[in-house]
Amino acid sequence: MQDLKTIVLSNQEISPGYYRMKILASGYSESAKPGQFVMLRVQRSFTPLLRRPFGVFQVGFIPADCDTLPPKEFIELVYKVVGGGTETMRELQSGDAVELLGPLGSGFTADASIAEKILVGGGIGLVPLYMLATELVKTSKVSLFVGGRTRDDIITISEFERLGVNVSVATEDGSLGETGFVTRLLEQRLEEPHQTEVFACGPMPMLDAVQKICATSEVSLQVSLEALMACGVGACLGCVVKGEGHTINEPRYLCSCTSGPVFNAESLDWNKTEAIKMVGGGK
Amino acid sequence: MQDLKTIVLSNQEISPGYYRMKILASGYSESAKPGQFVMLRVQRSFTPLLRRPFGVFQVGFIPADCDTLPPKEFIELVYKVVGGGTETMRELQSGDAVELLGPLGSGFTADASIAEKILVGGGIGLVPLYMLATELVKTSKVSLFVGGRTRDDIITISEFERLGVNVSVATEDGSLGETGFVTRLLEQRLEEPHQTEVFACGPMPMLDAVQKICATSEVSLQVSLEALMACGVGACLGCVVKGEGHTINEPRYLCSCTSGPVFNAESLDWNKTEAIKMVGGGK
Amino acid sequence: MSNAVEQVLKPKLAVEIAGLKLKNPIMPASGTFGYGEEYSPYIDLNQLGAIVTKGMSLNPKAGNNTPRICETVSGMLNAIGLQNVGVDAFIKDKMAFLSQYDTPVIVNFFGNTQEEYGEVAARLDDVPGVAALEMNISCPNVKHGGIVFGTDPQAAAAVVTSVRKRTTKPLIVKLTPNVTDIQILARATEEAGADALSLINTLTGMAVDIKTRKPRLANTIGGLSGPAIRPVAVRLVHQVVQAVKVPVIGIGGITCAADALEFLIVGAKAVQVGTANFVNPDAMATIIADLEKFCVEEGIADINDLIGTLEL
Amino acid sequence: MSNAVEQVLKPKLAVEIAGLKLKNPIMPASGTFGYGEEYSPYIDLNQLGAIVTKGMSLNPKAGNNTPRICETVSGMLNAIGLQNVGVDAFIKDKMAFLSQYDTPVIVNFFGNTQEEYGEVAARLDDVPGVAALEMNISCPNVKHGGIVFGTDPQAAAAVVTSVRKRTTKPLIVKLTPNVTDIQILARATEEAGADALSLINTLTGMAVDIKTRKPRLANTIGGLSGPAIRPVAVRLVHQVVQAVKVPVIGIGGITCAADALEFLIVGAKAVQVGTANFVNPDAMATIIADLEKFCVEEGIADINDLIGTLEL
Ligand SMILES: Cc1cc2nc3c(=O)[nH]c(=O)nc-3n(C[C@H](O)[C@H](O)[C@H](O)COP(=O)(O)OP(=O)(O)OC[C@H]3O[C@@H](n4cnc5c(N)ncnc54)[C@H](O)[C@@H]3O)c2cc1C
Ligand SMILES: Cc1cc2nc3c(=O)[nH]c(=O)nc-3n(C[C@H](O)[C@H](O)[C@H](O)COP(=O)(O)OP(=O)(O)OC[C@H]3O[C@@H](n4cnc5c(N)ncnc54)[C@H](O)[C@@H]3O)c2cc1C
Ligand SMILES: Cc1cc2nc3c(=O)[nH]c(=O)nc-3n(C[C@H](O)[C@H](O)[C@H](O)COP(=O)(O)O)c2cc1C
Ligand SMILES: Cc1cc2nc3c(=O)[nH]c(=O)nc-3n(C[C@H](O)[C@H](O)[C@H](O)COP(=O)(O)O)c2cc1C
Ligand code: FES
Ligand code: FES
Repeated sequence: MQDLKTIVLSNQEISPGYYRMKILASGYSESAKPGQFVMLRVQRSFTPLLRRPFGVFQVGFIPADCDTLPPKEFIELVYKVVGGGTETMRELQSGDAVELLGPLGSGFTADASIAEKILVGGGIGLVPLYMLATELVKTSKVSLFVGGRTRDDIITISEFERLGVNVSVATEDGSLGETGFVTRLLEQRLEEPHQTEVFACGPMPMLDAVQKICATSEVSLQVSLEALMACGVGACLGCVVKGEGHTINEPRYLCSCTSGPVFNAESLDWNKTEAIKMVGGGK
Repeated sequence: MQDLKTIVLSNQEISPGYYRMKILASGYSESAKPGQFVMLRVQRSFTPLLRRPFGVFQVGFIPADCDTLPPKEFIELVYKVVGGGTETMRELQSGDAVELLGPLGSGFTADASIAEKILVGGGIGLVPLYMLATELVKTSKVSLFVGGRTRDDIITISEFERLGVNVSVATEDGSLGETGFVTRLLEQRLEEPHQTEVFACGPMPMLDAVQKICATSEVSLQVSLEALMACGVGACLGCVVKGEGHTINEPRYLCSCTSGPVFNAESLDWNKTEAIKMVGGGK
Repeated sequence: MSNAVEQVLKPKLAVEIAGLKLKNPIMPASGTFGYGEEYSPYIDLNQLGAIVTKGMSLNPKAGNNTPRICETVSGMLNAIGLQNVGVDAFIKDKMAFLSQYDTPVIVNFFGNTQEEYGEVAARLDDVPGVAALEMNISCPNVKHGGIVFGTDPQAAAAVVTSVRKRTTKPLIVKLTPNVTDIQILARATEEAGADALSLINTLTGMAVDIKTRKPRLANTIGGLSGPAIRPVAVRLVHQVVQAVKVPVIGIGGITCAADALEFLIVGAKAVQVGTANFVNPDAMATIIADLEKFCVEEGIADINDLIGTLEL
Repeated sequence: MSNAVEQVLKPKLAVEIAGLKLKNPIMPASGTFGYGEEYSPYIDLNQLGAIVTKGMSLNPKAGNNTPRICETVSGMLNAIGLQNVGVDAFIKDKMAFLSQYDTPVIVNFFGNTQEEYGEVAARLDDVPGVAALEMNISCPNVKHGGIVFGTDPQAAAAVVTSVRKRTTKPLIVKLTPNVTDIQILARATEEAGADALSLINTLTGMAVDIKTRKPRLANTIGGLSGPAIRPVAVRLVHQVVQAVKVPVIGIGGITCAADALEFLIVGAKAVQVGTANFVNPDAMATIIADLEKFCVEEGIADINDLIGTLEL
């Protein structure tokens, strides 16, 4: 964990609205684990004010400019432009300054005794699964089910294929792969019981469905959640999610930046609880 | 007067911390008068929030990319980097979007019956005098007295010389021209009475001294003032300066964006009046 | 069916406030749009829901010493000191220009005593072309130790009551945000006869030049406006809407249609755009166009169907 | 002579507040620095003037429903709901870590009733390593209709008086900015026994998601912090400094040394850095270094010579 004042190495559009950004990041190739994230500061002014959380897509080395120097370590992010922060990011160019706090959070933990692994990714939720896949393919058979609205939302899958991951695609408009939700693919695969382990990241409705399917099939599931974050280090308590056993009267919150963003599905509360309102804006 | 959504044509450092910026500005070659200014918006976010006022250095035409098209009109600004807004400006490149409100304010008005004109500029205060000089040299003998802290603060004087203006320089550290204040040069010139007209722009202490000298010599003086401005069009009343006859009990304020920024020296109050404080932040 | 499609293509933006019919809910905030004329080269005043003038007093006011403004992070401080030409000169010199437009003119005004407030209102009462009055109660009451009218429920009610007696025009009371409980003030002024409430006026603030160690404003303290204050304004408008029956006009840090929509959704019937006019002289025109687009996208045929639809 | 040069080269930054000796006037604001531990990988806690903890209550608090935070223009809203481990767990689990450092620990705390406030203070009273208490009075008094203690001079004075009886530690009372007249509150709490005052807590604000038409916070309203609020904070600190004799700690939107200096110049003896920690985990280290540089540049040998030197 460190706060690096560093620079962008490259920043490229890979699909309409989706970008890959390489950032010089010494230490990351050793320290970053699959499922971890960084808090990125993209400009000096206060708009946007807060850092933005991004999953680690991969870490690696690029050759140095000169043979006698060690290669440079980088971290790669893949992001979707959705608002002010990511709009600013899209404009960054090689050499621009950024600040990188990380690597942060829990990572995925694979059970070595299970030979088959299934990854389920929705849209930009694919990101943390790539670094996980690079690890898993070393010892296991890995499948990826990936979904999105249209084919533009299906990104980096050739990268997964190059690792030897078996990729199946579903799009809501049928422009690539099966038509429909990615969860259909998972459901089909888990129809006949077999020993496997599922790792999922994507929008909440997708995770809800994945959780139901895995619970029914009694398959172990780890999910990576996206929560609003201010600090990323457990200080603000802004990023909590509801933990298993949460009720209105006895709320149980887990910090998603320190206990997460990857959680075992059983440690979370999957019921839709009603919002409670307090008078006064207590902190 | 128009609010142009336009682009930067070029932006170059001309001396440490001083820049020249050309902006595509159709209509300006006809509409802009010497001494007028523009309100420039340099970025989409709210830091900085307000537009920044800049004097018009010159207007002109550049050849179009294609012979059959009309040449492009531009406006040129010269600015000094002093804070957040000008820091942002320095980073603008050819093609970047800016918004340009103007041309605004009163201009200088030369008395055709007076054959000799004296311009007095302090530092960045030189800017509005250049466009004035381009007009004055057509009919008069024009001298420029220019001052600054060091020689780095003496900018664009070769441009004035190219117009045929007689340039005398004073720097406080003696690194260029005479050592001392520019007002010494004016004082010397006005020692023996002769018919002339003075146009001055620069920091307040300089203008104070120029006013005293001109008043003593009974020479007519126009000054261009720098006031804090929010709107530039007479709506906010933030930019007022004290008018002739101003007292604490009967304050007289003049809007420097509409009645100015160029004023006849006699229409201003040159006494240092005490600040009055009110309870409550009345608007 | 074709009718429904047409409605969606051209949503209805008109709103009504205290009998005043506005083409749309967008108008300038007092003191940020001069007397209208200043911005007429940049924006078509006929487009606006209403025009709100700089605040008028009984006698002309020269305003405060300088510096009067200073920029802060995403905001600005001002202590203009309510400089204005005085109500009589306004009627004589400024109304003719404003009357050319097919847009209701709302005259903002203030006084230093209860009597002054009443007198200004009376002088505006029979002026043709004045559609409504907006009463700025964020001024110190010089007869009562300088306590700001709008921070004291009794004083606020009293001054509104006395103005109410002297005008037949719709009376909008503009509240200050610098109070502990805005709902008490809102109810007090409603009961005293306000036909509508507008808020917020500026938050009191201050900035210091660390080199000279002087306040950045000659007046030491001033009013904070701009995007920085919007969350405070939205909260106060939300609270006032819940406390009163009269229509509420939302003000504070509005720069774009999305900002305006926050206020409309919490229940403001219209909004005023202030500091943003300085940044973008055509801000209000853009907001009106984008409000229309938003309604089309969201299938809202009439903006009134959106007002007050906050889901709690 | 050589001595004078040395002094200028290494200006004295130490300040004293209610008997508490601080290495420098910079400390975190409660709730933005966790229990200290969270930021210890990024900033040397020994550098700080003090460490201020998250607010403690008698019993552990789970906090509010989500979403709890949202970003606004140059600011953020939060409605964390005062989530904390409870005072006993704090003493048991968190103090050992904090006691390693040579930096005074200020424990922020709150209650829902006067009794709770007193009880928390009492439990902290004999804890070694706790240098002072900071009492957050921006909480609703559940026994009195939920009115926020800190907005009512009587309630504020009463709760401070009762806490004062139960602690021998220096007592800092943290004021809310959401009041009409901060000077009344400041004097009331000073008279009730506060050894120092800190301000501001967050401004109450709200933001709306215009697509879902829901508040952006589950709690509807929350506290606005960050650079956006600084002018309001500077004004309030200025007013409080003029109203009381006890030392004042300035808080609100501080991101850099220049921001901190505004508060020191108006008379704050120290400052707290809140939201800026989220943006820059080493913000306070940079501020301390830059404060020192500023003193050197301005020829200030002792920061105390700068405090309260506002020129009016
Ligand atoms: C642990 C974690 C990992 C993430 N990894 C990635 C990734 O690899 N690639 C990617 O494109 N996105 C990722 N996200 C989401 C990403 O953080 C948001 O898309 C981004 O912050 C949006 O910022 P904005 O200013 O463009 O959007 P705005 O909508 O303007 O943001 C406004 C505020 O909402 C927050 N916000 C908006 N959307 C989200 C979201 N989905 N999750 C969390 N906060 C949000 C922002 O941080 C900001 O505070 C991740 C989020 C988390 C929590
Ligand atoms: C009519 C007019 C013409 C001007 N012409 C030029 C010019 O040709 N070249 C040039 O370099 N500068 C010129 N200035 C000054 C220029 O506007 C300021 O230097 C600039 O606004 C500073 O902005 P900043 O954000 O970099 O500085 P900051 O100090 O961060 O600005 C903070 C605030 O102070 C205001 N401000 C700061 N300094 C000045 C100043 N000297 N005058 C007015 N407002 C100020 C800014 O507008 C802003 O609101 C002119 C000013 C006026 C009023
Ligand atoms: C320069 C300036 C002058 C103002 N003058 C007045 C005034 O005369 N009367 C009034 O009621 N409000 C006045 N206001 C307050 C605005 O009308 C508005 O309430 C406030 O600025 C908040 O809106 P904003 O954030 O959109 O600017 C003034 C504001 C500014 C910035
Ligand atoms: C996420 C968050 C949590 C906070 N929690 C507390 C708290 O527990 N007790 C308290 O007295 N103030 C709390 N505050 C208020 C801060 O201590 C501080 O007064 C306020 O944020 C203004 O300072 P800033 O603008 O520097 O953030 C909290 C603020 C934030 C942003
Ligand atoms: S983001 Fe601050 S505690 Fe998780
Ligand atoms: S700058 Fe607004 S009136 Fe002159």
